[in-house]
Amino acid sequence: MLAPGLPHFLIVGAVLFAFGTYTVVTRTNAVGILMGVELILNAANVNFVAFNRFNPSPLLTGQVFSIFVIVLAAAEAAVALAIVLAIFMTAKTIDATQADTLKE
Amino acid sequence: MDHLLSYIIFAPIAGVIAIGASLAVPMDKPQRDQFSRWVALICAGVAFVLGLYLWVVYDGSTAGKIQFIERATWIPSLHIEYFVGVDGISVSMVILSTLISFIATIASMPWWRGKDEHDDPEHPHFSVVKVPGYMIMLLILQTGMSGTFAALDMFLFFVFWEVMLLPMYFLIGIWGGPRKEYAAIKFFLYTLAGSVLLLLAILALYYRTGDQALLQRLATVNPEAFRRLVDAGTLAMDPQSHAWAYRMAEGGFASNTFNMLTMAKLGQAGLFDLVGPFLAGITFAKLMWIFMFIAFAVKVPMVPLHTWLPDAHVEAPTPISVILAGILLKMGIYGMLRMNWPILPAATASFAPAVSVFGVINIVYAAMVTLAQTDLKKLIAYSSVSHMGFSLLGMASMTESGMSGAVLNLFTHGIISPMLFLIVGVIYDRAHHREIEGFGGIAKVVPEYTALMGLAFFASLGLPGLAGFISEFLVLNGAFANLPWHTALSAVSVIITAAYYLWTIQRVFLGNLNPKYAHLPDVNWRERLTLYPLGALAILFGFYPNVMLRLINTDLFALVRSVKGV
Amino acid sequence: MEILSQVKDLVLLAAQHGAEGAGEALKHAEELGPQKFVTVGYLWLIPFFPLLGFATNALAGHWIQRRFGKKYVSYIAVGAMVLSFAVAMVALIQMLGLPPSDQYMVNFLWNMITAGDIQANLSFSLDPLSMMMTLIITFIGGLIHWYSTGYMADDPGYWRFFCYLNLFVFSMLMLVMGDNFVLMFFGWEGVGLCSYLLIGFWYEDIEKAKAAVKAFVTNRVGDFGFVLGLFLLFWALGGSWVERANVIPPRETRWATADPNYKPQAQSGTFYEKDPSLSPSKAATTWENYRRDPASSASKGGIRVGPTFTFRELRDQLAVDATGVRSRLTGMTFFGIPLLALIGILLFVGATAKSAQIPLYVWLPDAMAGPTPVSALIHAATMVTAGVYMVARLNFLFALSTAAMTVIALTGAATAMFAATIGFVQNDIKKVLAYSTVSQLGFMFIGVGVGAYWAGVYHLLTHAFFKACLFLGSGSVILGCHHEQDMRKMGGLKRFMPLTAKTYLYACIAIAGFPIANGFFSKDEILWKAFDSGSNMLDPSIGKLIWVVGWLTACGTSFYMWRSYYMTFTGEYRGARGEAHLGGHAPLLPALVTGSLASLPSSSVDAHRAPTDSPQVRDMRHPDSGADPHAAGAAGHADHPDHKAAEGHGHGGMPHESPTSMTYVLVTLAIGCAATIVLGFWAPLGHLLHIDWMQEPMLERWLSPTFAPSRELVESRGAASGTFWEWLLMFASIGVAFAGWLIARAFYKDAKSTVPEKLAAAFPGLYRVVYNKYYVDELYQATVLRGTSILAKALAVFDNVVIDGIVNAVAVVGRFVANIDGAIDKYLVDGAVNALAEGIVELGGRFRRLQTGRIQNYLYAAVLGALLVIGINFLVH
Amino acid sequence: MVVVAFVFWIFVKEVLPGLAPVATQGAELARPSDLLFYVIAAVSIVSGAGVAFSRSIIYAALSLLGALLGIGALFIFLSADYVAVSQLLIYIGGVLVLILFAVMLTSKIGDKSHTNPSIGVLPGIGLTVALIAVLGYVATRTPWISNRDAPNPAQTARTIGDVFLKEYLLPFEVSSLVLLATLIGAVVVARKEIKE
Repeated sequence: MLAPGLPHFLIVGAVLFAFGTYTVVTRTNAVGILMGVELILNAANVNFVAFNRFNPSPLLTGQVFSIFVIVLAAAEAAVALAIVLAIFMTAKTIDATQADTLKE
Repeated sequence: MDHLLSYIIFAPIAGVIAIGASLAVPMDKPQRDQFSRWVALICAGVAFVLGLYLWVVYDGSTAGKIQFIERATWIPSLHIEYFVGVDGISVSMVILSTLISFIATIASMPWWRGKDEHDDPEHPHFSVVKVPGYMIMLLILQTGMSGTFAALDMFLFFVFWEVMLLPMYFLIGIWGGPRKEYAAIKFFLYTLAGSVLLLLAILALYYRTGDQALLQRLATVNPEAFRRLVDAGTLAMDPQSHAWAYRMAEGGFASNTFNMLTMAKLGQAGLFDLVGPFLAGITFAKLMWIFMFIAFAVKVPMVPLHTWLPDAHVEAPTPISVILAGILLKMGIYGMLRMNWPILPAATASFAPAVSVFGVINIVYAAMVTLAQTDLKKLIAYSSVSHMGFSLLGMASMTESGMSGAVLNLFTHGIISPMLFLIVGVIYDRAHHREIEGFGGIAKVVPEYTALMGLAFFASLGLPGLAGFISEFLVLNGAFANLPWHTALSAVSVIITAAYYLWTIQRVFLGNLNPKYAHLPDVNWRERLTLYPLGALAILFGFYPNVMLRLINTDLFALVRSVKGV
Repeated sequence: MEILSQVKDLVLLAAQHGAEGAGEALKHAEELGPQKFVTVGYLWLIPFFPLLGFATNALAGHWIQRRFGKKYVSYIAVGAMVLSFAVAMVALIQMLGLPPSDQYMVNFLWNMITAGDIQANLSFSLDPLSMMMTLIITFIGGLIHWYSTGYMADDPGYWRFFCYLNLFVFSMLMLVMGDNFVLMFFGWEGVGLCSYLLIGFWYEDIEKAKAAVKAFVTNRVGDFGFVLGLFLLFWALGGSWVERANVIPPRETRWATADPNYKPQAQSGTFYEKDPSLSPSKAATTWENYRRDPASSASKGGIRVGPTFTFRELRDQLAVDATGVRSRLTGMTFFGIPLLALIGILLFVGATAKSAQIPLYVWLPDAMAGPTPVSALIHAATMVTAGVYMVARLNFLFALSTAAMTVIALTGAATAMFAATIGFVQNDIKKVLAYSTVSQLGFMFIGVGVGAYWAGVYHLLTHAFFKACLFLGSGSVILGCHHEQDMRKMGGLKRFMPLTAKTYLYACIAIAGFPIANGFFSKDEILWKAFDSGSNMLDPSIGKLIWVVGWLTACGTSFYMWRSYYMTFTGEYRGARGEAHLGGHAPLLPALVTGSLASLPSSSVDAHRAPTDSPQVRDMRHPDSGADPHAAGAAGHADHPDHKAAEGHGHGGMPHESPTSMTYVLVTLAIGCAATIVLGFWAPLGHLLHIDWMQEPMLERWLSPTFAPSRELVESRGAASGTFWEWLLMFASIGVAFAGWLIARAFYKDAKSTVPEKLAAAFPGLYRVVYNKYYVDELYQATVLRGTSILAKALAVFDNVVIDGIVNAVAVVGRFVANIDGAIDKYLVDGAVNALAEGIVELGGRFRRLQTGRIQNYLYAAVLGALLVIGINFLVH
Repeated sequence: MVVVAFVFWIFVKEVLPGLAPVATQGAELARPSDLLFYVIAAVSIVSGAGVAFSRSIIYAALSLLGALLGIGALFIFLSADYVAVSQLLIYIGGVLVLILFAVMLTSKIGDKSHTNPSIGVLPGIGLTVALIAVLGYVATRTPWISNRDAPNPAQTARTIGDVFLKEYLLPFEVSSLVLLATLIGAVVVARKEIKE
């Protein structure tokens, strides 16, 4: 077996990121898209923390960043879901492909 | 004043900020216009005074010593530095650019007595249209110019080069004449095409400097040159990566470098010639040389890449023509002198004959074309092309007198051609046309103007005792050592030049007075302010060119020797 | 006048000094060392004063003229001339004090150009030759300034005229005093500029303007050759060429590493100090020594071998055999052509333009469009002799190549003959003088061509006097006849302007070659030396041929000059009396004269408004000649279009003598014509009479230091024909002078004879061709000028259509490609998207109306872009 | 399943060669902790795949939970305990609950077939493949400056607290502002709609 080095974590991050992207790209369900976004952000977090681990900085920059990311993700999720709800109230659907009132 | 150069470069930017800020302040239009004019004047003046101070404190005695160096890492990941400094060659150019910028700024002021000269409502004088924008562009342009001459980091050079390009585009395209869009776009595309090649060459060279295998080849092929590089501290072993690297500003190590001086040392050690054949037998060095040369040749401009110049000049407002002819054209030759010649000396040696041929074509062909022009500005534009050909010829001759003639030509032509364009501007402001045949006999009504134009014309046709002669003489003399036939052919232009200038004087000033211009007003004070200093300089450098030569030659000859040493 | 007497004293003084000097000069000639010289500090003043006058009048002249009146302008100008003449006198006196071998004064001001091998200083030098030239320029120039104060008095451009004149004198002094080629070239083109400005002085007349342009451009053609010869000489002297017999380096080494073998030493003060340890034997640094250690030679005050522009260094290198430069140059060829011959001929091309020789003489006759004093000063006395001066100055160079000498001499002879024939039939008095000038210049070139440098220079001197006198006389005539230049409308002027007539007569005698005036001695010396030139020419017979041509030309000269004299001054006045009636003064002329003198202040032009204390103004006020309709005309002539006459002289009425400011000058010059005989008095007579200072002509002795380097070379090649021939030829030339006089007398005296008309009628074709100057101008017009302009137009079209066309074509192609892009975008990409939409439609009816989600597309774009960047980055690294 | 197999194939094809140097240098027997890493990595990746590919939104949400948990565990592996904890609290405690709520509120539970439709599958997969390929290549082939036995930072929580109040004070405050804005914004948006 292999001792986990930086590349391993990066690969995990990469794969998760890819899945997140796939989700965002393919889903039509707004909530699903939201999940994909969460996944992407987490993938990024993994990289942050991994880098911070394998060449450490006294300020733990990587971790701090990941925390900021988490905070922002939470905020984003809250707002997004609120919007989703709002849309659902009006359009009776949460299909992102239908919420195109802005288009017309 | 250990940041003198930065002050000179960025003094105009202060003006830009001030004018920009004033846009936020509620003012009525004339007030704001006046404000921006004065800000521009003051900034340009400050830059000019600093330039003079630079001239005073510059120590011309030592050869090959860069002075007023300012060096700081700018973009560490690419080893790009903010690296400025001047040697004898660039200091003259910096001084010239500050001077010409100042004069151009003065020429942008709408100071004239009464309405007599600008009574054309449907074509308002450029100096009263969108003044703040104009001044901002002008100031940015000035920064770009001084920066280009002072930059010693290739990337910085390129940035300033581009910074110069955009304001020029707007200045021609917004404040220009009837066909301004065409001219501006033509200018822009021409120069941009050149810049792309330049950027390619710069990046390619940059990556080569970090090519460890190449450095090893050099160490084996030419060990003592390599040792000299190491002894000089140009190359050093990076203790961490155990690779050859270059010291950065803060003492760190850089795997690659944009530093022109380092590159010149490497090039003269023959590093870039070791890169194998690139495509179809053309070596890497030669290809890069061609790329850079085209980029600079567009600016020179070299026939057949010159056709943007007449259009740009004809459409541009007077001060912009002044800057265009006075400084921008010089950057072509300056760039070659900074990059092609020192960095790729072997390629230069193999291309010099071609360059000399192009120089002769420039000189004679452009002179002949000038002979047939009917528009005053076109005439002077083409004559500029012809005169810049002398610089090409001198550069190609690679003799000391030829080279110093070529560089001096930058300076003298940088004094004379602005004067010519200013003079044409004077008549255009009054008559609203530039057709040579349209005048006639006006010497009677505008004697002072006639005298000034005569001075400028004779200076430009190389009358001994005026600036133009010295540089042409040096170039021809130097070129004759290697290229007697080229020189003989070029010397024919001495006759043609005299012919077209005198013919122009005859058609515009002599003969019976064209009654349309019986009440043409003579030169006013703004124009005196711009014309007399240039005329005085033309005479000064005619009788005492050593003022400049002493500055230029020490470093130039060092360069010539090191380039020939290949 | 007192100035003149001073000159005479000094000349006599010079004679005695020369007498001692001659021996030394000869000794000096045997083992010729580097030119010794003394440094002086004041030579710069000589050109400086005219420059100052020019600057003052150029900047403030207009204002001065308006504010204070014209005479102050002339004070400035003439004052400048007087001052510089005084300084020249001081220099002369100091030079007389020096032993001949030291007669070389240098005044170093500053180092003008230092670039590689080039060293050009702003430094003036005077040796006997340039001393003589300086005196001629300042003296005759001063006189002509004085003359002009009268001649130009009511020209509105008075100040302009004097500022040009001063500038001209400055340039001319630069030409003769500059101690290197660069300064000489400054003057060389400077005088060209001034001649341009002065020919086009009355620029409202487009013809005059065109003449000016013609003059300048023609001179530029000459300069082209001059400059090339200069470069050839420069690089042949050293630098990278010295090692090669064929001077052009092989192709591959041109840009190669080899530094020039010669690096000039830094210009140091000591370089200009006189080195007492200087003796020919040890100072001379041979080329080999030089190559061994370059530094030593200059430091030892020896001869710097290598490329140089400085005449003195050039002379040393070429004259001192020890340097080996001479032999090296002799061996060199330039693409097969002997180098020295090529250099000489190229330099001479410059001379042909400046000194109006075939084929570039065409500008000089047109140059008569300028005011007459200008014709006298520039186009007769000084500027046009610059070429002769240049050849004499470089005698050590020209003497080395008999080919160049032959070309010069033959060109001179041809021009002399050619111009003389044209002169036979001209009717414009100034045109006659112009062609006579061309012809006389030809004589000078014969002189310097056959190696009789001093003779050529002596003819330059005498010509300066008598031709200036003739021109000013013609000016006086033209003025007197109210701007009539056609001799057919003159005649009988002897009565109206006796002083002018007398001086003109004497000048005629001088130029025609009667042994009672200076012209004879110089011309005869030239002809004799030509006859005696021997193998200085490529073939000894050429010398004889040249003598024959010159001899016939002398006859012609005598003929056309006497013709002009008789047509102008003898017989009945054929001039435009009618104008008097137009003016309406003629009947009551005497009354008007008396009345006018009373009413002068009111009826005078602005020159009279000046206070009356200046000499020329006094002349205006109290004309010496009795019946003087000045003021009468002053009332009537104001409306004349281009009227450039002297103080308020009238239109109508008979011709009249000119004011004394002009006639005095004429007299002075005439006396000069007589006085300068002393300088070149005929040597054989001296032998005969055993007068020791006549053994060798004074001027030859005086100039011997300058011509020492070429002396023995030329003499060794000469064909000592002996005294008998000399006497014979002298009588021959006196004979032709008389012959020409008698013919002219028979034809034109008192305009009685009808032979000329008959002759013209007899050979109409010949007459027309000669009268139209052999159609040379037309030839040039048809070939060179039209060719050039056609080529220029063609190239301009090429530039506009082809080159710019290519650029625009590229633009068009670009736009076309852009359109194709647009099409692809429209049909392919959108098509794909639509296809996707179809797929969606199949997926679910709900999505029928819709496109695929926008967010997704953006994300695609973003991610793909990121991938691209990463990919590129990795490929690059 | 096909897709998973494809991804695995990509993994083998693109990433393992990159791992080869790692393998050679660290050829010693793996410690149990290493084994655990692979397990957790597998868990998070597989559940990530679930998020991506599951047809039911509910399952997607649940597998997202798994993924988040796995990532949290990875954080612990990376000795970022504080981050791991906040991950658990914020995501699993907050975000996920929110999401579930949203799911409940919006979609009719029961027919899972249409709850989580997906379009443009093929291009999406292509994109994913490309991403994994390139990123994997980058991750393995880049000479990262990494020393695997760097000292574990002691008491991360304290350090982070410090830097929050020292170096990163400004972003910290800003983020708090952001949160406040979010709070208000969310309330406003949702509430207005509900009222109608």
